[in-house]
Amino acid sequence: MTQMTFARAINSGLRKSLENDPKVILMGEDIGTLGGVFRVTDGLQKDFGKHRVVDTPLAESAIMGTAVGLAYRGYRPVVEIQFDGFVYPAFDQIVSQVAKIHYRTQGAVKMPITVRIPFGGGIGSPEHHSESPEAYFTHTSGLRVVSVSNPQDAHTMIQQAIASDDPVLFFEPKRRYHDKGEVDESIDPATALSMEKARVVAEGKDVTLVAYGPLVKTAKDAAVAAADEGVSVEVIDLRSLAPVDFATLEASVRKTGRLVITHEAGQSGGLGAEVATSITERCFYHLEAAPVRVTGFDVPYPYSKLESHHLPSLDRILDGVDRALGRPNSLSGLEG
Amino acid sequence: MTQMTFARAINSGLRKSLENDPKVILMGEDIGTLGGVFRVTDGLQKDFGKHRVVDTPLAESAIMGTAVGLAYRGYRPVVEIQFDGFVYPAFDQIVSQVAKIHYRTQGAVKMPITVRIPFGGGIGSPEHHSESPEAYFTHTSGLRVVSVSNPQDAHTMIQQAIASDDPVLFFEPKRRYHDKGEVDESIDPATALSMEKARVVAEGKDVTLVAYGPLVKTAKDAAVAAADEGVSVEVIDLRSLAPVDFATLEASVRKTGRLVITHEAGQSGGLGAEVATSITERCFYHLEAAPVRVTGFDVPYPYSKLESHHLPSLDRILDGVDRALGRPNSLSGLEG
Amino acid sequence: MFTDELGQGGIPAGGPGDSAGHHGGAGESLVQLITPGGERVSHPQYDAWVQDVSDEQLGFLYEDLVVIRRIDTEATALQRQGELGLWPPLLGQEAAQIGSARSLRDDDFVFSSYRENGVAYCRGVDLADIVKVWRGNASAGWDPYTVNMATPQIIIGAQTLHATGYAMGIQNDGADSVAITYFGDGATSEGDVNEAMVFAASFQSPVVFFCSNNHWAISEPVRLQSHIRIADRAAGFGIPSIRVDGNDVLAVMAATREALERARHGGGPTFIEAVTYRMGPHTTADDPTRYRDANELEDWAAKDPIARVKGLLERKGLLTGQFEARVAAKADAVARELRAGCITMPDPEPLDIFKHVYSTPNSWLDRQEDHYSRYLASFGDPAGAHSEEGAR
Amino acid sequence: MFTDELGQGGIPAGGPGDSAGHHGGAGESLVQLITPGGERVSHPQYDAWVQDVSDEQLGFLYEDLVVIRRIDTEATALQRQGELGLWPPLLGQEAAQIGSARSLRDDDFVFSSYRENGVAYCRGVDLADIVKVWRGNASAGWDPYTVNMATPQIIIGAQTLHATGYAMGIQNDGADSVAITYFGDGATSEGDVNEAMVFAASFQSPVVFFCSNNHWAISEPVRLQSHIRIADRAAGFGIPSIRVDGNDVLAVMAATREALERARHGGGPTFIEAVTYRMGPHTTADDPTRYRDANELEDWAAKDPIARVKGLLERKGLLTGQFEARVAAKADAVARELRAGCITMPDPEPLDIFKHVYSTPNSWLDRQEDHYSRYLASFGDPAGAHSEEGAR
Ligand SMILES: Cc1ncc(C[n+]2csc(CCOP(=O)(O)OP(=O)(O)O)c2C)c(N)n1
Ligand SMILES: Cc1ncc(C[n+]2csc(CCOP(=O)(O)OP(=O)(O)O)c2C)c(N)n1
Ligand SMILES: [Mg+2]
Ligand SMILES: [Mg+2]
Repeated sequence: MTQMTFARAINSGLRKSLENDPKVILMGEDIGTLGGVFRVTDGLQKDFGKHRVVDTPLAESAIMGTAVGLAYRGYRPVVEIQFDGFVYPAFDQIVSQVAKIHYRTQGAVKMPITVRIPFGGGIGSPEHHSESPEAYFTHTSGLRVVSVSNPQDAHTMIQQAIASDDPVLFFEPKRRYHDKGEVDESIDPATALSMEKARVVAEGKDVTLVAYGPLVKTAKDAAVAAADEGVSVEVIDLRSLAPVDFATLEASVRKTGRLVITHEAGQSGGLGAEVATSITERCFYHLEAAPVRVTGFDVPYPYSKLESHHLPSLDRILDGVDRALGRPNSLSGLEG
Repeated sequence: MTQMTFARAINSGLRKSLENDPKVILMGEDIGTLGGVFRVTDGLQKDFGKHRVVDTPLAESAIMGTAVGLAYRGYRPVVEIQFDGFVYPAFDQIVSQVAKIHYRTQGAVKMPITVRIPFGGGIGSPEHHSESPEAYFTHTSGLRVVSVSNPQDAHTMIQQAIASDDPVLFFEPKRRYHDKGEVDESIDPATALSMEKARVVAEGKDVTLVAYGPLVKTAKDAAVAAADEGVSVEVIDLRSLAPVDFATLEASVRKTGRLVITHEAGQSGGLGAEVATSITERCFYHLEAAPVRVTGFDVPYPYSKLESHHLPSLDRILDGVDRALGRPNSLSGLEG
Repeated sequence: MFTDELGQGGIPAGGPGDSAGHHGGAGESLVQLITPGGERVSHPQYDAWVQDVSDEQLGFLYEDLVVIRRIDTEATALQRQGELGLWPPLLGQEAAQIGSARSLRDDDFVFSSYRENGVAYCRGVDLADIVKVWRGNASAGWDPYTVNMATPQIIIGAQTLHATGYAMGIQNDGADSVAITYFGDGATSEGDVNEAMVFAASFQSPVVFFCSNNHWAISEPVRLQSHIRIADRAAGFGIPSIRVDGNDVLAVMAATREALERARHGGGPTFIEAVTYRMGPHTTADDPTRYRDANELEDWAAKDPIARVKGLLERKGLLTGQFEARVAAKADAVARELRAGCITMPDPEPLDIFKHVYSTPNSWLDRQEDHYSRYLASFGDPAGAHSEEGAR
Repeated sequence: MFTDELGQGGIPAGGPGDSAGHHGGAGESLVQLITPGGERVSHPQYDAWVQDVSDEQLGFLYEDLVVIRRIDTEATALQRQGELGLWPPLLGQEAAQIGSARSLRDDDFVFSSYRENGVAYCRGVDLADIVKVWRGNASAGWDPYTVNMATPQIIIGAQTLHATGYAMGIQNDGADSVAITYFGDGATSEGDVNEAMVFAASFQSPVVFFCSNNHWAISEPVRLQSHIRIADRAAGFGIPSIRVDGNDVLAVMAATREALERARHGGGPTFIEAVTYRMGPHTTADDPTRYRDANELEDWAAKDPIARVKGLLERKGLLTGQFEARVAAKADAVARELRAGCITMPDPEPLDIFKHVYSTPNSWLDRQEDHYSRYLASFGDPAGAHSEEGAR
């Protein structure tokens, strides 16, 4: 067990993958000499060489498209997109190529590409640096999408993602990069909890609170605060966003009868809608109240002086918990 | 009133917009001399000139990005994306520019861009020609998204979309292009039903069936078939996909207590999830059963020999209606 | 007004492919080794690249040209008869496809567009597999690894990046094979194609950019994509280019061989513009009379890629009755095999729709498959279960 | 191995900006009118473009250079003091910005990246508005129509298409204004920039592509983007280009004026490569010592854009104490105004977050605004309502 930052934990996971499989190759802007703008790839080019850790020209579609070609050739490219808002130039290659080639070729050509995306807000950045685009990808068949919430998962799941024969979009909560946690680097990713499974991170019986990535910490804090008020919150870290591990969620909601889901992405069409709908489909008769969403607003990510309003805060989550429980809340008396 | 095809009805709407506003300008691949691969812009270049109806080089990002520049200059560009699957190279310009510039500039710069996208399947085409990418855009703040289901709406709503000061993604159900219907070209789009309103296209009392674009016809046919079995289905044509006119849906569901939503797009993260979740939030205590989704599968759009399985058919919709009503259905006995 | 015809500036708006070159690098004229009349003309630089092509091999090239034209004709017929949903004819572009594809080694890898079905034939793709995707029986016709050719790309230009990435992989492997990518004149406007050149140049990767300038992108003439010669684009990326008569199978072969050799020996990418003409419609769904002149067609008919090899064979006294019979028999056999393979192709099973989306089980999809199979089972006759009109 | 250093082919992997030009069009050397030592050297072609620049005007150009360096220094200081979240320094690129921006007419329209804050100054943007976005008080600092300059673009290269579209609009309006777009060396790798050149060339639109080659894209040297000179890219699209000493304000002015005149009179687009150097970090969040050599910095310090104008003024006897005092006073005043405007800027209201997403009411958003205002109202102290730690 070592104490390390979130960023370091990913770095160490990448290092292991580079060591264990000569076909693993890292590509992206500024990931080599600089070690990435968040230093997540720090030192890797030095240790593995310029042909394994590749600084590419500034063109996201090309980074993704050449990763496809490398995958054709048997490589396992790990692509870094520098910030969430810069994934869109690569959208066509992701949606029409990365996601579809295995299907297109009836399984002949595998696309074991991992796309690392530092995502989400809370770091006071200008436009395009704080987005949560995950729902675009969870709606794209052929992709797997995961998000990590703590250094240990970050370390293990990046290795699982790279080992996956399917393409994986790997969302890293950038505002947690400097958070520290215990990491056991000796854990074997092959036998660790699969990246497709959700995890109950706090047990509770009154309400199920679902979060992922940066908001797992906030959700856990909210559960502690709720306990002070006598409310028992079960917190689930989704980990896999596509597919969502509905079995784990369903078991929890059958117990609590109430569901709150939170994410930074805008509400309409966000992952919260899928979670709410699927859980309603699966356990309608166990639900005591409509699922509650506590999310970012349907606005472009705002400038930093306003971002604290956009981001689901501990208080907004608690207010959502109150709504789910029918306790007095900000919308009390509005509707039934 | 004139009898005309769906494609012709749009053509005639485009013509009116070109006539009424010299700032309207059409851009796209093959829309000029050829009149578009579906002939929707047939004759318009001849009548309005090459500077109003512009054949562009083959580059979707550039088409969208130059439309942004034209909007900056005071124009109202109407962009044709040749097929749904070719919108992704323009995704960055749509999501990071078209959708955000009004917000970015605090209202100083308007983006009255209409993006026409022939979408959906059922025409036996190869890959990338049958997609339903609407959910990517309904999740994108700053855009309005509409879809039309009949020639009259197509004629009126394309004019409303072009007149909108906000960007509008306009989804045309390509498999209905040859369907004919009565069109009253004298209807004033300014006073006609707003493109933001849903429309009840068949009244009923047992279940609310929500559809849009190509599936409105199928939904209406399903309602007729259900009536034979004594089930009264209220069919709602969404028309606006973002924002969804939930007031109209809510009123219907408060009456019927049951909701079925259908679309061709893949289920997970599709618009059906948003509709189901929002309606559950708004009228949980009026719902007799979980909302039911009848959608395409979570697969890349399949090759044509299999597309009839992918597309929600009359029978699959009826099966969904049975599920919503708790009548015997294909999943009977599976769960509660 | 920004119409494409009003360029009044320093750059003349020349006709397709005819505008003057301002910037060297692409050679001042088309590389040609066989004239339209069938005369072998010598070329100081490129003769050497085809001097080993024997009379017999010339005969085989001729056979290839005839065979792929026949494949094209047969597939067009199958489409007209309702056996294929769509077909993108390659009529007129045979020499560009044969000359380049026959220059490749087995371990080279091809990333093409939808139109290079003659290349697929050369790579050894089963005839029925060539049309499988156009019949709607699959999203793609073959396993790319069995023939070292990716299945046709429909997103314009996307494959050029795949080829570049594959070539980067070749470099990393220390191999001397080459990736070649085919694309059209229209494709050169797409960002992806330009980005591919950026990467190929930066990494000096062994990739050949083969642009079939057939003068049209559906209804759009090449001059809308570029006022200057397409081959000149490459120099701006630091990539050498060749502009070759795309209807001259020997010239295309010479150019491709040169590019391949350069790539094999660390010389990096090359851009080839093969100047040819799309004699047919864009696809069987297209009506080119709406946008192009019959005269243009006639001009190009006079430059037919097969006629000129036939002329050369004749001059050489190689066009014997026996030879012609052999070629005709081969073409007939191929057409028969194609047709038979097409119409006897087994239809997919309904649940195939769920296969291969992922390489390992996926809980979302597995549930949908389970539900759909229950749904299908709920019908007495599963065939009735998926018509738009319904079964009940 | 496909590292960027192993190009062994025909294309030499030269150092940044020094590789030999293979293809004409961009001029064989840098256009320079003032040497680093401050000597006015004559240029047969470009002298004419600046012959009207009087001594007084030269003084004003000097003042501009000094002022925007001061704006940059002050903004960097404000960032260090926590008043700005981030700042992208323009240190070293003053001449490229002043020389080009001072060549524009009011009715020309600018589409720039985040780094052209000196251009914004020239367009008349309020000083506080320049830093507003970097303080986090807005997504963009000003109304583009009041100064005919779009707000800074962060998505690399996206603005080049906006400029091209705007220029198409100018053409349609029959006007003689011009759109100019600024972007970096790194941006030239993006598809958008290349597609912008395709459209600009096809429609012969009045747009000037102004590439500030400052040798770095964050940590990536320009040679990773291109082995050959950036200016040479343009010829491949049929666009004339000029390669100019970007640290020479007169040379930049001459080149920009030429390009603008061409565009105004129907001559279509021009590509300008201004060869300069980013003397500071990429942004205040960057640490360039991790990736670049101190020597390189020293070399470029010797080519400082301000020092050479100062030298020229001195040679001309124009550098009087009075003049120097005026310039210093102006710079001081600007810095004071910038600082005051920055720190007294009013903070936005919470519900501003919902404003201007749409130009007309939107039912989804209106409901969210209603709910959030109820939420805020549910707190006694609304300020406590949005901390991550919570108020309860
Ligand atoms: C990204 C994208 N945009 C548009 C299309 C529609 N489309 C198919 S073929 C074609 C023209 C291609 O022209 P060219 O590149 O010259 O190739 P050719 O068909 O002549 O072989 C177009 C616009 C597409 N397939 N992909
Ligand atoms: C599409 C996109 N990808 C990546 C980034 C991150 N990024 C910001 S600036 C920059 C380097 C830009 O270099 P250059 O174009 O040379 O401009 P300079 O910063 O040197 O002025 C990068 C990679 C971005 N903003 N947008
Ligand atoms: Mg073509
Ligand atoms: Mg730079």
